[in-house]
Amino acid sequence: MNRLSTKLGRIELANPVTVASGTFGLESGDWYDLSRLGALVSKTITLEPRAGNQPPRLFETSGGLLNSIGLQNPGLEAFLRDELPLYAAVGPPLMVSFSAGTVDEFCRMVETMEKHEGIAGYEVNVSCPNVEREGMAFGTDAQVVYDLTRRLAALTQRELCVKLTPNVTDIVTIARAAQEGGATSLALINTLLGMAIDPETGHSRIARGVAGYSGPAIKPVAVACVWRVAQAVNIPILAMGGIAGWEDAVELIRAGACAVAVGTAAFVSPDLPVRVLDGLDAFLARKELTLAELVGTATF
Amino acid sequence: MNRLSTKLGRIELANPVTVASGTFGLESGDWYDLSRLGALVSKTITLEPRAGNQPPRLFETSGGLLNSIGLQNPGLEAFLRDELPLYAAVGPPLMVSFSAGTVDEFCRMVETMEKHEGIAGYEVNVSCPNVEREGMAFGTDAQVVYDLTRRLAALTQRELCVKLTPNVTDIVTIARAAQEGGATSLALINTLLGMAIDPETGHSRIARGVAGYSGPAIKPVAVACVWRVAQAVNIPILAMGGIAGWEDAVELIRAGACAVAVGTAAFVSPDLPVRVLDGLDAFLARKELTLAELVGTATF
Amino acid sequence: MPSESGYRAVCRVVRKLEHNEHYFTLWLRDATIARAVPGQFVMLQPQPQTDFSLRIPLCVHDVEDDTFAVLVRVVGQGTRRLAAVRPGDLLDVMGPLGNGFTLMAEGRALLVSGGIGYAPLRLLQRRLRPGCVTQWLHGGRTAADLFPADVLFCDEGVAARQGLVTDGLREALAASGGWDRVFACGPHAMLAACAGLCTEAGVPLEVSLEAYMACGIGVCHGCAVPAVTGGYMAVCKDGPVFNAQEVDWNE
Amino acid sequence: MPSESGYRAVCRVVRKLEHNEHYFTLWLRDATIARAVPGQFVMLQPQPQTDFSLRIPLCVHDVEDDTFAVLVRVVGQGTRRLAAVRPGDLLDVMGPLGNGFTLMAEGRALLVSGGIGYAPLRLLQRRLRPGCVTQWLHGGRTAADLFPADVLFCDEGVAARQGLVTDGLREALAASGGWDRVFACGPHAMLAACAGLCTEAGVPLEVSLEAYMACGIGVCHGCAVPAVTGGYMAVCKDGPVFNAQEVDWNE
Ligand SMILES: Cc1cc2nc3c(=O)[nH]c(=O)nc-3n(C[C@H](O)[C@H](O)[C@H](O)COP(=O)(O)OP(=O)(O)OC[C@H]3O[C@@H](n4cnc5c(N)ncnc54)[C@H](O)[C@@H]3O)c2cc1C
Ligand SMILES: Cc1cc2nc3c(=O)[nH]c(=O)nc-3n(C[C@H](O)[C@H](O)[C@H](O)COP(=O)(O)OP(=O)(O)OC[C@H]3O[C@@H](n4cnc5c(N)ncnc54)[C@H](O)[C@@H]3O)c2cc1C
Ligand SMILES: Cc1cc2nc3c(=O)[nH]c(=O)nc-3n(C[C@H](O)[C@H](O)[C@H](O)COP(=O)(O)O)c2cc1C
Ligand SMILES: Cc1cc2nc3c(=O)[nH]c(=O)nc-3n(C[C@H](O)[C@H](O)[C@H](O)COP(=O)(O)O)c2cc1C
Ligand code: FES
Ligand code: FES
Repeated sequence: MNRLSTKLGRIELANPVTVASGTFGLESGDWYDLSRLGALVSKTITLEPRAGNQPPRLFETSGGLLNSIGLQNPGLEAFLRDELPLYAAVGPPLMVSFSAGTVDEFCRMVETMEKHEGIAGYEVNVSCPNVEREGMAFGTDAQVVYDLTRRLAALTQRELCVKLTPNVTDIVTIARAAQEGGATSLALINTLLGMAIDPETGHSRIARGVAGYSGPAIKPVAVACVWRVAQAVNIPILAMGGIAGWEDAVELIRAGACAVAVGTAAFVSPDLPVRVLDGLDAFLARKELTLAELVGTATF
Repeated sequence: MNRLSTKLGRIELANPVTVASGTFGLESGDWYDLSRLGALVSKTITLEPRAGNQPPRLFETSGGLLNSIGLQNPGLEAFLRDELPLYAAVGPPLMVSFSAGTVDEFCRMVETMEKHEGIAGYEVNVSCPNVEREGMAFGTDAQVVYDLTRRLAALTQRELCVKLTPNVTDIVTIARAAQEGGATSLALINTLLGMAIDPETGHSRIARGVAGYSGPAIKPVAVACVWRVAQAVNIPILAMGGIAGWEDAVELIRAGACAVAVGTAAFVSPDLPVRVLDGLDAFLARKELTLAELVGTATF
Repeated sequence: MPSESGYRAVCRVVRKLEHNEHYFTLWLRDATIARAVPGQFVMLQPQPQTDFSLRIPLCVHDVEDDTFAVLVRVVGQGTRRLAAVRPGDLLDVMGPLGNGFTLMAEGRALLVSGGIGYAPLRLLQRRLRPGCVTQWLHGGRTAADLFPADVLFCDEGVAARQGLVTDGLREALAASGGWDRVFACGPHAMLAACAGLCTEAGVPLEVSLEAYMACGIGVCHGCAVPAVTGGYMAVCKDGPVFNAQEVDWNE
Repeated sequence: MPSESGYRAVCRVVRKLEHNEHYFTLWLRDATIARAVPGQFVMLQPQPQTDFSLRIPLCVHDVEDDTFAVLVRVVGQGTRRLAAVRPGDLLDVMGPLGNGFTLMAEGRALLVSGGIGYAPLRLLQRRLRPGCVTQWLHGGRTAADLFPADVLFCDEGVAARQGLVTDGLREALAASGGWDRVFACGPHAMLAACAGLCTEAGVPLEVSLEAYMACGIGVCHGCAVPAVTGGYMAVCKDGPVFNAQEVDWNE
């Protein structure tokens, strides 16, 4: 499977397929051999444990899913103690997704994680719409993203991937800021802002109101973001947003991604990541291309 | 049908249902009695005729539609001469949607239109890429929106509705700027940015690459935008984005809209606007509510 | 309880019973899933799937040899699509998932269901029977919501008593003889009422809860239910059966 | 030509012919649409529609009394869904839409089709026949793309000549006797080649074009095709039949 190998910044991946943070991760091991993935990505971890948002937290819409999990997680300490060893046992490089409320807290988390083996890189989640920071994600301000990335870059030699939100006027500006700050790769996209109301009762379908919107319905937005960012930066892109089959992965790779993550659609088919991988492999074989040759080949 | 009457800023509408600019308009008259609509909205008109973008201009995705029409239109003069009389003959108040590349050009268009009867108001389309802002839409900059709206408000006593793009970091800021500038209502949302690539060939499905994304897939985004803006402004909202049935209209009205426009889904069912209207009427009758009582009733 | 984590099978529909326009039962063949214990559920997806939609969580309603049944109430697009399934069709099923009810070896068990809450109690009743005395109270909003039970509650029809099933529960708890345990499934408000009554009466209550689900296996944290101890439990993984005292009914 | 603007009907499928796994013909009943002239098309939607998808534009392939036929090539989700339709099913149809081919009363007409481009020429050939001499050249990439015509072109199978249908057109135009008009439908590259050959030979060419469509009636400006005079024409309203000289083949 040499044709599938790829590089995400500082780390070499045997293949470009991974799982989107917060969706199926380690648990997918019940359905397929997890070691086949190119990389693993953890759920987003915060310094302290978080109970998450009030339910209902999920609602399905036509072609998509609204979620308002609110970063429920056991906190960094428990993660490092209980989950990290499980990831390490699987094999593929692990990217730990993490988030915080302040730049200092982001830094403290990296300092702690640097002391642990078994972490290949960080996915800096500056794009979660479900935690309060005056209603706005960290990742909507280019200056903040630049400052944060620069601080974090000084703390690690590991892969530093910044995960961007599409809920901005110009994702390219934010992407450039992350690159200039020292990000060695970018992940996009996190969820769109969405909402649904029960017409009959008027109740918001999600307790908190506005939620994160994912799934096949957001794929065109993801493709546009990846394409625009790929034109503007020279660090690799890990793409996600609506992948439901290998064709979607090809689309995002042609748009400029070096690796792809499967999220929402894996809830329906837990083995989707390996089916995407196998489909992509067969496609490359048929086209007599390597993955690297496919990256960014979209034309007009 | 008294329970359906509503107000869009300075104009009274017999009911809240209209058509989204650039989709089925006058031509729908072949399928139902156009005079049943609460208002009419023209395609976006520019000062000079525009040939539109190179084809292909359309692509269907799961639950949505990508379009890149490029504001093809006959220009203001031809519109006023050939189309305005047709609209006037129908009955419901006409909102003329128009766009321009500079603030001055916007103003000149209003000055010209002010000299013509049969126009109840303007839908200012600031959500198209333009020349003054290096390809970014006017509607992405609050200051620009404020200045433009203020200039236009000084020129007319007609309804001044500003149509906003969802492709911004914070639509609330833009909405407030329009209100402060003197907009008497807001229309939202215009299309999201989206793109699709043929996995097999790598060709962009749309000749120009990034396109406008509409249809049921964007409804959750529209509901979120309407809800957030409705919390922040006190001028009425005309909502659109993915309406495919009367339930969707109820959802947007509960989120805070006083009127709704049917767009993409009418391509499948040209009579959808009147079906939405009838469904909404039956709903209000069953709930023993007036439209005004339904507006903004979403709860958590 | 069989922990069939990661089990997923394409199952054939061997029988379909249409009870009325709102309810139907599907019998599916799969020996592994048919080993489910009362209270467990499956995540089911009509095959082939043309457009994206989540799996539908459904309780295991009954089992017979290598087949299992789901009792479905048609409420929206997914269940409507499922209603079109015909014997011979194939469905993609994950399961059995979640925990199960406490299987008492002996004693007196009261079963209380409302509407589609009937579904999981069927298998429970069958499994309890050998050593237990059971009574099953079932309530429905309309006559269409009624299924065979010991006492029915409904404001419609002649076969049922007027009133709510919780009225029946109150009476049963007050009557002499006493109950060792109550098992309940139904709308959230009904379960909250049951919890109040059982606490008062000092009888242990196990409830089967519903929540909107995406993964069904404890991954997405979507199916949260508030715990009395603070924080949330996952209906799919920590449940769907809970001791009523674990649940914060006030949130 | 009948301008049935605004006509829309729910039509019953009266017959279905499956030619091979890629092509099938549906016969539908509607007296108004059956008055279509050669070259017109319909916008068709499978009923009932569960999720959003645009209508499918299809040429009127043939008519018979109060029924009309569409010949469909399965290429994607919409046509695949249509392939599942059975006689007796209902389809929501808008049409007939667009203009039609010039119906010559007499003379020599050459019909040239590639693949699914066969569809609109069937009705044309039938309507031209009484007074005209016609010859129909049809090409296909594979044997599955072949349908009855006077001369077939294909690199597969024994019934057909090797090579492209445009090779046949070149020969036919060069042969003595001459042609009064050529009618062509097929892939864009084939039509562009036809346009070149006919211009050279000085024979008028009418082409039936395809474009991605949303409305089908000239509203959305989606189906643009570049005009030699600059700007764009709407395939649905200004066409789908165009004089080849109107079209800018270079863009
Ligand atoms: C553990 C568990 C066991 C269940 N057992 C049964 C059963 O045995 N029989 C039965 O008929 N139903 C059962 N349900 C409920 C059933 O899953 C929902 O009715 C079904 O998913 C609705 O799908 P829909 O697309 O038809 O409805 P939708 O149109 O999506 O929604 C209709 C209603 O159902 C609710 N709903 C939708 N999706 C879900 C979901 N994934 N989980 C929970 N609620 C949802 C919505 O909030 C809404 O009120 C169970 C649910 C859970 C969580
Ligand atoms: C005026 C006209 C007449 C036509 N007549 C026939 C006919 O008689 N028989 C027939 O089989 N086909 C005909 N077509 C083509 C047919 O409409 C498309 O093949 C069909 O819409 C594809 O739908 P799909 O969902 O199966 O494919 P998709 O999965 O959507 O796409 C498959 C391919 O078809 C193209 N396509 C998709 N939608 C359209 C559309 N709305 N318009 C044009 N191209 C599209 C796409 O670019 C893609 O290359 C005609 C098209 C037009 C415009
Ligand atoms: C239930 C759920 C939980 C998620 N949790 C996280 C998270 O913890 N951290 C994060 O960065 N993204 C999270 N996401 C976003 C996904 O990682 C992904 O960016 C997004 O869903 C788009 O991809 P998809 O359409 O394939 O799901 C979550 C998405 C879902 C649906
Ligand atoms: C083909 C097409 C053309 C459009 N043209 C315009 C336009 O000229 N001016 C405008 O303001 N919006 C235009 N729109 C956007 C719609 O008016 C509407 O805001 C958007 O499509 C969301 O609504 P919908 O999902 O119901 O279509 C167009 C949309 C489509 C699909
Ligand atoms: S449904 Fe995902 S955690 Fe329960
Ligand atoms: S399809 Fe809309 S103009 Fe032709």
